[in-house]
Amino acid sequence: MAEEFEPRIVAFLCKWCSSAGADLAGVSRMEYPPNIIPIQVMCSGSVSPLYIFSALSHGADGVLVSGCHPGDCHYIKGNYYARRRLALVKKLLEYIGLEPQRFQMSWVSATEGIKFTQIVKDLVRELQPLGPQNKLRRKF
Amino acid sequence: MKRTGVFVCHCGINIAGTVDVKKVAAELAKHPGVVHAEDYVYMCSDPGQNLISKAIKEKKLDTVVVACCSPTLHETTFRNVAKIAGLNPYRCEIANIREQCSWVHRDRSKATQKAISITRSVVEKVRRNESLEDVSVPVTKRALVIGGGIAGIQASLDIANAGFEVILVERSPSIGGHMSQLSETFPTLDCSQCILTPKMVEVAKHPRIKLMTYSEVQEVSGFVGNFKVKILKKPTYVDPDKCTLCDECTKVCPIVVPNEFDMGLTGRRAIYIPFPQAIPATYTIDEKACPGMFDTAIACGKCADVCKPGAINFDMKPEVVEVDVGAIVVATGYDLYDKSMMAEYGYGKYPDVLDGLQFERLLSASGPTRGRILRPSDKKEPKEVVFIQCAGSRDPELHWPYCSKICCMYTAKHAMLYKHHVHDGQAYIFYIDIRSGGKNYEEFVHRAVEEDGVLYLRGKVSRVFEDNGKLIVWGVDTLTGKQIEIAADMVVLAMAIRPSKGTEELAKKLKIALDKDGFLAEAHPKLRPVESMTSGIFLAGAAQAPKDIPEAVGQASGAAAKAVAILSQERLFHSPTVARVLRNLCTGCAMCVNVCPYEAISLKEGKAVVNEILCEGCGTCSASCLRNAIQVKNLTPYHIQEMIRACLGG
Amino acid sequence: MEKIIQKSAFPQWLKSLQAFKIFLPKRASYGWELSSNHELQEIPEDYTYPVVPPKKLIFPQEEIFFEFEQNPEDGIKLKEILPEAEQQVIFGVRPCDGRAVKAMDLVFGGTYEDPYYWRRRRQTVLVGLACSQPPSENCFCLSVEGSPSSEEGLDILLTDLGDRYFVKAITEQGKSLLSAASSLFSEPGTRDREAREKIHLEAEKKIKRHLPSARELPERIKAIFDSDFWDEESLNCLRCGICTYLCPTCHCFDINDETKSLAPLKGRRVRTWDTCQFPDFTMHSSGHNPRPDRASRLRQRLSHKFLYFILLFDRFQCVGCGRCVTLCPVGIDIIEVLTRARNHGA
Amino acid sequence: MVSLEQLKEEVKKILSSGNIKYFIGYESLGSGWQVRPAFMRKPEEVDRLVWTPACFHNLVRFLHDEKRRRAREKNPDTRPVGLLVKGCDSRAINVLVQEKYIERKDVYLIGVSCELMGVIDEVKLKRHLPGLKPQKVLFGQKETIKVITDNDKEIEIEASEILADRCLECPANFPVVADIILGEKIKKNVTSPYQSISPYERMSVEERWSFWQGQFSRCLRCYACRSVCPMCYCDECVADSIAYAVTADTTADEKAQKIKWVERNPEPSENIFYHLVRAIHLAGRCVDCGECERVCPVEIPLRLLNKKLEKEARELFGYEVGFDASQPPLIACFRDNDPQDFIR
Repeated sequence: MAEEFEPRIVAFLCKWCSSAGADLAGVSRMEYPPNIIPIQVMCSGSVSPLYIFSALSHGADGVLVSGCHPGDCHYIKGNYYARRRLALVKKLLEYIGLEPQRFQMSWVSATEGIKFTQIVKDLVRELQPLGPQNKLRRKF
Repeated sequence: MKRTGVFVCHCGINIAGTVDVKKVAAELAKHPGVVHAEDYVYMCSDPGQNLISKAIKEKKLDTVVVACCSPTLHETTFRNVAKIAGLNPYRCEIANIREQCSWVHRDRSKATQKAISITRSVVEKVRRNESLEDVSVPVTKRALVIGGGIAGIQASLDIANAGFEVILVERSPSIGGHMSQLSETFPTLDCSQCILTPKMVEVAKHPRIKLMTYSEVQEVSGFVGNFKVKILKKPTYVDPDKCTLCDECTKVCPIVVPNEFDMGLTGRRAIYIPFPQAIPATYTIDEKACPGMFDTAIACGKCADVCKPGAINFDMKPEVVEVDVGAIVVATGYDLYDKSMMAEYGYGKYPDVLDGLQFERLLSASGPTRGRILRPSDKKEPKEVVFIQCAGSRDPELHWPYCSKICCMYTAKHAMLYKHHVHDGQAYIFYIDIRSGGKNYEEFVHRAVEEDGVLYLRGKVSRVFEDNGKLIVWGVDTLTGKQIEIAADMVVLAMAIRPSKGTEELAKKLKIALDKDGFLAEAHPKLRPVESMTSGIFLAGAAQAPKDIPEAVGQASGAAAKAVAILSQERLFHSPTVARVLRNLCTGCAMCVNVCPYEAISLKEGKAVVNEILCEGCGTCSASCLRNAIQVKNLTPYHIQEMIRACLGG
Repeated sequence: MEKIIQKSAFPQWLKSLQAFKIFLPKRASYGWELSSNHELQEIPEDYTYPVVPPKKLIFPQEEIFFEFEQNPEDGIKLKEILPEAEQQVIFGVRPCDGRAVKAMDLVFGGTYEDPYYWRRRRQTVLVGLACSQPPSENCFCLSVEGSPSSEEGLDILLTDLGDRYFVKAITEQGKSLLSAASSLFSEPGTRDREAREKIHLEAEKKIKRHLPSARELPERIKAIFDSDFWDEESLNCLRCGICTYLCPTCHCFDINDETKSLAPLKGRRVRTWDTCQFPDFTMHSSGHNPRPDRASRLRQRLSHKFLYFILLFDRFQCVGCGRCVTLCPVGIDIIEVLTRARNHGA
Repeated sequence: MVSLEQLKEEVKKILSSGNIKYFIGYESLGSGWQVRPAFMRKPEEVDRLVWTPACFHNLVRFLHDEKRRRAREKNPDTRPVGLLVKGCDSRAINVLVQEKYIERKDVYLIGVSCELMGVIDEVKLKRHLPGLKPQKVLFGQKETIKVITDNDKEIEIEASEILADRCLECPANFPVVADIILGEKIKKNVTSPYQSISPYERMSVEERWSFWQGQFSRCLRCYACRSVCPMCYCDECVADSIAYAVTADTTADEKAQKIKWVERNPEPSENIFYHLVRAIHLAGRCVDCGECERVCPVEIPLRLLNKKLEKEARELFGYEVGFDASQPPLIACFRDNDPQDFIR
């Protein structure tokens, strides 16, 4: 049953905002589903499209890339490059027929623990009805 | 095959309460290449640290993963442990199973599974880490302070007194900033200029401070310890050494323009000295105003005629000075939010609607009215004055969402001083809340209410309009819910504090970030409040957020201390996790050169080359490279790929 | 054994072969393919030959050798994966492709028998279809000792006589395929035999392209081995894999370990097609590449087909199907190149 | 109308001047209608030169080989290489210059205007002449293509009937960079530049998936698409499973750390990964010369992928490929107001 399906989500969190935001969620003892596995990167701008394809091909049911809000990037403009690059990735994935919910992006600042919590909840809620991601997943 | 050790921390019950730490250790023990895995109640405690170093030595570990709290907390701790035990610190990594796992989940088995995945992926990462040595650079033992307000002055003095050269750059002809415009300062009511001018003089006289007024930072390159700064010296057309301050020139100058020092309440000549105690004490010709300057049709030159010492020199040219500094303090201060944005309060339409700084000038003994409170319109003494707080602040819909912080206090001060001048007058203050956190602040507000009978009305003013000579103020008292209408003689708006004009351009030159409201962004809201995100550049005063004088001064000293901490080093060390180019893959397409925020990458012989000192290791270059030819050490695509596989169990 | 089967009876013949997985020509967006789709009941009139030759049904592009798994307790365990033994009949194999399979047998057989190859090969029955028209304008089978009606490598050869097929069972396997449904087959009359003869002869006449005295090539290639001839000829080459992947006789492969998980270490060893036309084919881990450029790779391809293979097996490793000529995106024409090679310096 | 004679003259001129190393054009392939790239060194070779609607090859791709050759040779001949370029090819030159793969001075470009024509699509041609074998395919009078068939019939076909999709959707029918340009610059108005992808955009996610899955599962990974692509000049593709761009200074670690993003087996997951990577790496770089699609032996409509990203780049970021060699590459720049409605 779709309700019981537990999607596995790989989240690339930038060190300075989103990972710190996730830490804040922890410090504030907020609760969110454990379906998300964080991978800390220095900046959302360092997330190559290959990482997203790779996560999907290795069986992630969803991928999240989260960085600092525009203007807040610790590295001044990394998130602007990420925004442009990953917009194309998203369009491409949808174009070949991957459900839009499978790959998402967010801006989460170091102070937005609540927002991070909410995003994870939403993601899981949206991915559950889709069931496992088998389109790009390796069969072997 | 690597020999990895995994150390799982209980953090008391913080982790162990939700995550089955024993299981995590047991599972990881099965992970190929993991030769040691144990759990302990507090890894960061001395015994915990000893466990780790003991294991490193006895089990000959070459890589270490500590599964515990966020790396922002104990990464340094454990990397030092590794270092002391003889491992390269970059062979130790942290798996965050507290903030991002145990604290945010309840289901024990799921949380445990997640903790295992996280730790596995970090094990796969650390196994691919290389031993790195920090990058070292020499330091230029000189500081640049941008902005000559109280914050800039304080920072300059502190750095100079610590024994280092300082270059203090100020855009306007004199240092002193807004503080020099104030009448008295809360909560002590001592005269602002009386406490400021001694510091200004100290700056002027200080052997190690080079003062550059009427100058602007044009270009900044380089990096912490080694900045190169181009400073544009605008021509004053007056030779300060010759000028005797006789003031003959202003008497003959035919041009009158609004006096920015008096916030436009008075006029000044095209040749002027901003205020009597200005530092440097000299005159300046405002080239935009002076007819003798560019429009040769009216070659005026009257000032030159009367200047006996011949200090006036129309041929002065702008000059660009290039300086090397090791640290930079940015103290560019604030401006008031443009009142014309507040049409609802009739600003611009009615001369008797003033902003805080204008009212300060009215109060100031050296001000246009010599300290008497008179309406600009008819020079009559106002009997009913309405003060409106949060004009433009705390108003996310129309203006700015943040609190400008100092308005509560200075409005109380204004009302109080008004009463001291006009005993039979009435002062009303419209407020949302009164924020008087600060030493003796609360008492100060009470004094205004109890001793001076200032009338506080909780609520917002909807509209101000004129009705036969009176300013009609419409508002609501949200406590009583009553509509209020006051026929006032004067209205004073506590306008929102904004970063001073040009802050954004400067931030771009310095490659430092702004926050969402346009103030300079600090590196960490709590733990690194005076550092910008670019190392070697520090923040002081209202440019970072609205502040009152004591805070600005405190932050300035903090920034100065940070700068001194750098200048007192012989060499600086810089994280070695920087980008590296795989030359055989690089085709020299320069995408990385284009995207690098720090201009750390250049092309040599058709291949990208990284300046390890400039590189901050953000990795934007690596994502832009179509061939993975540029990678950040210890976080290469190879690391990420293996982390992905490990955490997905694939 | 020679028989006649009416085309109308063809579907029943197929039905009688339920034990087998049956492949028949099917029109695909990009040309003809061999498909096991059950709807297929006949060999279409306008069928030429499949873009991807039948080799892929015997020598698939991906072959899993074994799976491995390591766990701390009992080290590494290996599990051999032999191809599931499924009997298959391939209809519409053109004589050239039949000869190609024969050539592959030589490669994967002999002193060492490749178990994976032979497991499939032995389960495969090749039902050839003689060419009454050359399937491509670049056919040149006659020049490489083949013919539009060659029987080599085939189990059965069909010849299209319009309303009926002339069926010649060549091997025992082939014969058994007929006996399964003997009632559908009748004895051929002389009329049928003549018709067949005629078609075979005319087909040969219709072949436009020729590579005269190909047997001289080994010597010529040796002679010009080090000349700049190959540089000139390879100027257009894109170093893609079309000519080799779609060649019915090319059989080079690569072997890779694909790890599935790291803890415990799990994975499999896989054989995939590879080609001498890819620069990494001969790449040494040292960084040295004995075939650094397109010239040496083109030379290798032709030498393998027209020199080494002859030395080894006394036959060409080219069956003249012309696919590489037709499909080369930049018009590298093996017939022209070899013709020039023969004349080069001579 | 491009005059072949004039074209030959120009090529002869530049070859005899000795100012170029060699010239790459087209010559007839055998006796048929098809053509192939032709390398010419001496003026007398120029008579082979042809210019027909079958000149679809993007000759810019051969600059990769030239660059590799130069890298190998001790003291290489660094004279420019002469090239015949159509509109799309010339934009490929711009991208290579933009990415510093070549310098403008490395090439001598003779541009030809496609005017209101372009190159044909072999499949459409065959479909148009059932049973007939074309012998020659030539530019006919205004917007027609003249086909001479094996039975010496001469057929005039409306160009739009058999032109390649990419030409029908191409607004830039004139070289944007060249040393000499032959043919007229005729303004061409393309009503629906993204016609070919719109049906797929209209599909539901699942429909799109089943379409692409069907296409990708056919892929043989012969890599003809990347081999023919003027932008795929990497010595080592991220899709390659072994490190072979290895030089003396390559460390053992670098070799060991070669990432297998894509396994070599042709299972759908790997094929899709390869094509995804290729598509995303061509975003803002593909000039829509359509060669990848043309050369694919199993006719996977690869152009639809690149065209989609071309469209997005234009619509989201106002980015046009290959018109300005001095602009920063698509993913190496940004605008503060780049759309972000997809970001939470």
